[in-house]
Amino acid sequence: MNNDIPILRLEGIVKTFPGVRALDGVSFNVLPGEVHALMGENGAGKSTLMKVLGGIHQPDEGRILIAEEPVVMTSPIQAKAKGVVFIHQELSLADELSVAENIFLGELPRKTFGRVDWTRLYAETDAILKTLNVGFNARTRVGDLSIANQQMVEIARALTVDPRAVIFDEPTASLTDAEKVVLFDVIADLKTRGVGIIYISHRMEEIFKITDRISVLRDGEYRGTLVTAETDEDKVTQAMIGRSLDLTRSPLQHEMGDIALEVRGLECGALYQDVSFSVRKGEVVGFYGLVGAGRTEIAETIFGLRAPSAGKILINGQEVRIGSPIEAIRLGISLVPEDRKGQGLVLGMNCRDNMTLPQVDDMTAGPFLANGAEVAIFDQYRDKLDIRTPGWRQQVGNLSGGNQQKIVIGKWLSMHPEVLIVDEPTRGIDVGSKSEIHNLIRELAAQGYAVIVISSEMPEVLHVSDRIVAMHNGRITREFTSDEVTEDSLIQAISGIASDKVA
Amino acid sequence: MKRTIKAMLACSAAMLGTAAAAETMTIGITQNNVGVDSYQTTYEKAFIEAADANPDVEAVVLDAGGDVARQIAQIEDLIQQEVDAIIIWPTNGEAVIPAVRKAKQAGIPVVITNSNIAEQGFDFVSSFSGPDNITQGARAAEIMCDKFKEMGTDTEAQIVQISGQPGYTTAIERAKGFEDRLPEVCPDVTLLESQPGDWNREKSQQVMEAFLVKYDDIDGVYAGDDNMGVGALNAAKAAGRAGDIIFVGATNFSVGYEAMEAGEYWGSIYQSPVDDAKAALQTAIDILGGKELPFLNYFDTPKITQDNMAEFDKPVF
Amino acid sequence: MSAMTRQGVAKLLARQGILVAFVLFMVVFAIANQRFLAIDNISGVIRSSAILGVMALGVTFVVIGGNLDLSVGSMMSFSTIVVLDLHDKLGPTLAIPAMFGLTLLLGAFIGVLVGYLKLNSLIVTLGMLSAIHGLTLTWSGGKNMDIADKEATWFSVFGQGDIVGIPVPILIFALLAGALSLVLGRTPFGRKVYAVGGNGVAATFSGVPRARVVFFTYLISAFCVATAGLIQASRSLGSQNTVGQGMELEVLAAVILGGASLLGGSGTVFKTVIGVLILGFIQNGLLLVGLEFYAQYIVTWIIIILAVWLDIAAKRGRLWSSIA
Amino acid sequence: MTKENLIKQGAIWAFIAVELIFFTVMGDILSVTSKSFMDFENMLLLLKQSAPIGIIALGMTIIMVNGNIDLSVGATFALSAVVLLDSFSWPFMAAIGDWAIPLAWFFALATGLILGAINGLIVWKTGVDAFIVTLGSMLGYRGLVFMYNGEQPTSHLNWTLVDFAELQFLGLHTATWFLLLTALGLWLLMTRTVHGRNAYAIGNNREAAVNAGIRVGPHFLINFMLIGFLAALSAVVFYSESGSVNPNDGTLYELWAITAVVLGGTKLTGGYGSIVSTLGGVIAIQLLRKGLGHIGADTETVNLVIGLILITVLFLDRQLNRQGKEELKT
Repeated sequence: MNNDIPILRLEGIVKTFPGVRALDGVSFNVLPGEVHALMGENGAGKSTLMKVLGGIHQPDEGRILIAEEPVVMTSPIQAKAKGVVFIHQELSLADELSVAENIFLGELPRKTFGRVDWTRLYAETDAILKTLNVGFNARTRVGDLSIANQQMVEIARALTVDPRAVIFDEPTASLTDAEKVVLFDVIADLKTRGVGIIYISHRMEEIFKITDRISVLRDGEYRGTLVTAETDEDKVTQAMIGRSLDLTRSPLQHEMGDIALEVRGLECGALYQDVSFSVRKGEVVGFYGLVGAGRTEIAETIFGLRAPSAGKILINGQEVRIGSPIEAIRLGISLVPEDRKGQGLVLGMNCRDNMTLPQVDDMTAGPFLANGAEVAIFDQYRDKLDIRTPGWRQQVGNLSGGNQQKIVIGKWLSMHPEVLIVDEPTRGIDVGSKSEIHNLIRELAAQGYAVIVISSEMPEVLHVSDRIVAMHNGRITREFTSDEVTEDSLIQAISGIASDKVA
Repeated sequence: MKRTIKAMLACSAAMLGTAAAAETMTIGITQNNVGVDSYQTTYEKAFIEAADANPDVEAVVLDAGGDVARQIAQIEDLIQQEVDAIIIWPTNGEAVIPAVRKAKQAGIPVVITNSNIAEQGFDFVSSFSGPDNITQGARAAEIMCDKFKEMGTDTEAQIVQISGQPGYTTAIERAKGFEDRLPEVCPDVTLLESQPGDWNREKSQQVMEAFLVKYDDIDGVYAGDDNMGVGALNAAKAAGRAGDIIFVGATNFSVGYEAMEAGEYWGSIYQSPVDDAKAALQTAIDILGGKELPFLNYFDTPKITQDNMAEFDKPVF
Repeated sequence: MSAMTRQGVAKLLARQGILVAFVLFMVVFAIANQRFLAIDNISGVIRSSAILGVMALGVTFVVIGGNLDLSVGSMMSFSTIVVLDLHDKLGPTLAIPAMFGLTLLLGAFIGVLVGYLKLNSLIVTLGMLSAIHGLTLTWSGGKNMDIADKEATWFSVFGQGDIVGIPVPILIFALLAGALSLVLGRTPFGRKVYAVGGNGVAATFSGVPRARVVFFTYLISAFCVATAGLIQASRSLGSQNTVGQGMELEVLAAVILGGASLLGGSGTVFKTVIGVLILGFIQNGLLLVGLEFYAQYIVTWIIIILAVWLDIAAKRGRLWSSIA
Repeated sequence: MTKENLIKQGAIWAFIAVELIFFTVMGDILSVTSKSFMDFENMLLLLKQSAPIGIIALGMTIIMVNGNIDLSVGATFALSAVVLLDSFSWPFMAAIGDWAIPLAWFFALATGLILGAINGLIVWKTGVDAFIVTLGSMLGYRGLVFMYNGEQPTSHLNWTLVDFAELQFLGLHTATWFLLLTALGLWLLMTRTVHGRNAYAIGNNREAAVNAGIRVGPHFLINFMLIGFLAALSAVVFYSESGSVNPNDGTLYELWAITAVVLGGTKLTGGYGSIVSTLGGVIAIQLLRKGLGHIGADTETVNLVIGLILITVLFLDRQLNRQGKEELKT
């Protein structure tokens, strides 16, 4: 393999934005038939690098070579024409259009007068879909597909041309295990066809499963390339964040109190049915399941954002009706939502205002806002959660993902809730911040909060939970204590396999 | 088209026999823009009253809302409904000509009301009924000039004009009549500037405020109607300069009449929308009755000033 | 040197572009016509901008809350007609609260549609523009509304009076601007308006009652419209049914000139006031240098686009957009 | 999904049917004329009268599918009309007889194209929101109209032109042909061509379109030129027949066009909409106006009814698209 000419080679790429050196001399190469992982914390420069590769940004210095030929790319379509294809992390689909139109977006086959050649379009799309072994066809409206199937559409985009290099940006974020297998098959197939693959992911287990080499970026700088077979997670982590991480389960053990929250037979239409569980003070309950299993919807119901069609919610043994987030907050329930930017934060507002938003009514002196009280709260939780920001006036949109998430958590901690629900607390957050947040969750439980953690990442659930609730298709399939849980049994429970046996 | 139930019953009764229907005349009218000012609203009311009062007349009353496309559509609708005569208050004196021709081709006589159409269309029109806006402008110039002569300031007076909504025939004709006549009667009076007040009192007030700042010496204001004239008066009063200025308007509104009573406003042109509406309806009826009419049926719009205002009733609008 | 000054200028433009434009304008017009800076001219401009300004204050809340209000012009006509009509029927003391009540009712209706029923504000207020005009015509029978005895009423004080030499409309505008500036900038409600406009979903997830906040922005807008109608009615003691026609777009232009984003979440009352004054002085200045009224249309066009362009250019750090 | 689409696209036609029945029945009771509302000739007129706003609204559909809006169409309409009618008085035009007609059309259409291009270029190059850009040019273009002829109406009555415009080919008026051909052309554009499909993609998910290499800027430019052209076409069709334009003509056309597009079910956020439904929206509005005139409603009622119907349709649309009780309450 080493004798091969690199299919894609980057040489000393530098890209600066006003005031920031986003990429600083990045060089690495991808060989034909290689899966090359690109790792780095958020903000390390991965996405900038991808935009440079995709022709969205032009590098200030350095060269890009495809098959040892220097190229200048000015648009994604040009990159694709040169055989460099992107699979975007955030779903980049037009959901009113058909699967075929999405897969061939930007390059619909034409007839005369700019007409779309529908026959060819559908034929080619169906051929691609066949290799992916999916249950929908070219004419399906993308908006009618599940998230996972939409991800498959995204992946299918790579297969419209004969690619020389494919860049996968967090492709598994919303895939089921079965779908992951299909994806990995696709990658393996591309590999055998001599395609070079850049694979971006935060998930170590995947990286070690499918990649050949790992290149690491830190603060825009290239930190070297490791051969996967010769390294381990710790070394990669060290390269990424400059130190080791303690990945073992937090030893912090503590007494548990009374039941803070209990749910009996809760149901919300077709979203989930017959959900019963309870959380004690000082306990972390993990909810594990696939996207669409109904976990987030349960959290939203408890937080007053959805009206349950049946069942009861009890807080400290008292049955309550929760009609809105305001009532939920009054009852001491807090929700750190799944979509941080869409649901958690007002990105255009500053750090302090975001943090004090739920209690802004109480932060007054006379009719006016009490500036001092607000700043005091911000300072307190900035110190407590170690939020790194130049000051409270900083717009939240300018912070890193980890710090943004801490603002959201700080927002709720400052309300002194009894029940804290965190939904995908570390989605899109880099490894370093991830473990900080995990430790924080454990600490909060130790202080007597009842915590629910919803996550799609098994290591996360295993790491933070005292008890794990597995869900499949809108129902709870099984509950595990942290002692009895194994990865296999958990996977079975969320795939619905074990549900018959256990239930 | 504010008909009472009674009128409806009468109407359906009339429809029972074709013979009976033939005796009643169906007259359609499409107006310029009802509701934009009192004149037009009073006109519409007067027209409907006059039509209701005449047992032989059924009226289809439409309003173009100032939109020429809508007016043409309404003329087409009236032709399609086979009315006996169409009265048009044009939103644009030329744009309706082809539509008027269509009416002519369909054998429906057309009466133009209030504001005439362009000469090219005269062949297709049976008659015009309304005020003579050019004469009105000229008369306003005379009113103003006479007053200056009386005051002995006609050798050096400076005036400003606030005209109606740009593009409307009435506004254009009044301005033209005024601007043409003024140098003939008072060659030494200077017209400093003209700005449109859009038939709008508030707009006119703003325009006048700016005039007052811009010109230290304003001796007279001619406004395209009293509504705007009173707006200008308000501005001058606020600036404490109303006493130095002679205000002359047109289409005497009740506010203008009151201001004349109060001695703040010098004169205007007396034009009654009731007369206007009745004249239009009568012209249409006469034509249907086969009477010979002159082509231009101007109803009289006399000068009204503080001196002779006692001869006139206070306008109702 | 040039790089530094350019950066400095860029920064200044980014932060206070609208103020810079304002000052430039005043200087140019002052040179062109020495009357422009005369005290009575300035006071005249502010006084005649007061009605538009008062309406713009309310629309600022609506726009920051992430919505539009195209019905304010039509609603102002309604307020003016109603208060004039009721003046003679009920007397001014009752007419004013009655008019405010009715206008607030209209505002509440829009607030319910946009806030609670979550209908698109552009279309709702477009529909209300037409519907309220119909309502006004029904109320007045299409006639001009005039107070019978114009000399005898104290009602004229709101539009024509002055207190310690300051015209009352300016006073009302200033007081309302001051009060609403405090409401928007210093109270919990104001903070919530920014949150709802900035990200309505996140605001809901933080326990902000989004529907209620939007509802109140329309109520504030209606209150301002009623105040504007009061000044308008008092100023001329008589009015046509179309007195506010077309003002909705002027108001919006003033709010946008002030730098409020139509996406919501940004803008301030102070900036809107500047936007209103710029529009007023453009109109006045062009008139003074003897340009026809339509010159102001063209100038306003250029100013609006330049103002917004420079604003977003400063935010993205580049003059030209990155749209491919 | 098909059932949903059927409801969405069928709703406007159902509304039209209701209007037709209502006005026919009410017309028989209330109208003074003996002619029925559902008269064939009257329906032909309906189509013809829908043309001026209709042609613009059809173009507005693609702009709104893009997620943009154009508030300047009324002013573009007026300025193109001014150029159309004024050009007949240019010296060389007078010399070439009836050949001046196609040339005058060309000048008017070119005016529309240029005005649209100015909007499009500003949107593309400055990145300012289309709402603001066109709000500005709505004022600016109107200023140009006034400047052009100093507040006077511009007129040129050419009977050859009028005769052409009044022609009824196969029973349909010239204006109707232009409306229907525009609709057909745009329908083909939106459903059959790459440009049309890209318009949906951009409105639906602009980021995705950019990532897929669709050049959004030029795409916008083309669409703004298209709507400028159509506003001019609408002016050409209408003023060929009427021969005189007031400087205020076309005001509020933008709002009527947007109303028609929204009634037709196009999403304000972009990405969804159909030309056929917009045509339905246009006809529904014209029918409403015509019908209210037919049964003798007065000005205030017309205003009130049109406003409230718009809101009601929006409300019903929202109810139809609700996910029921399970919906997230945000």
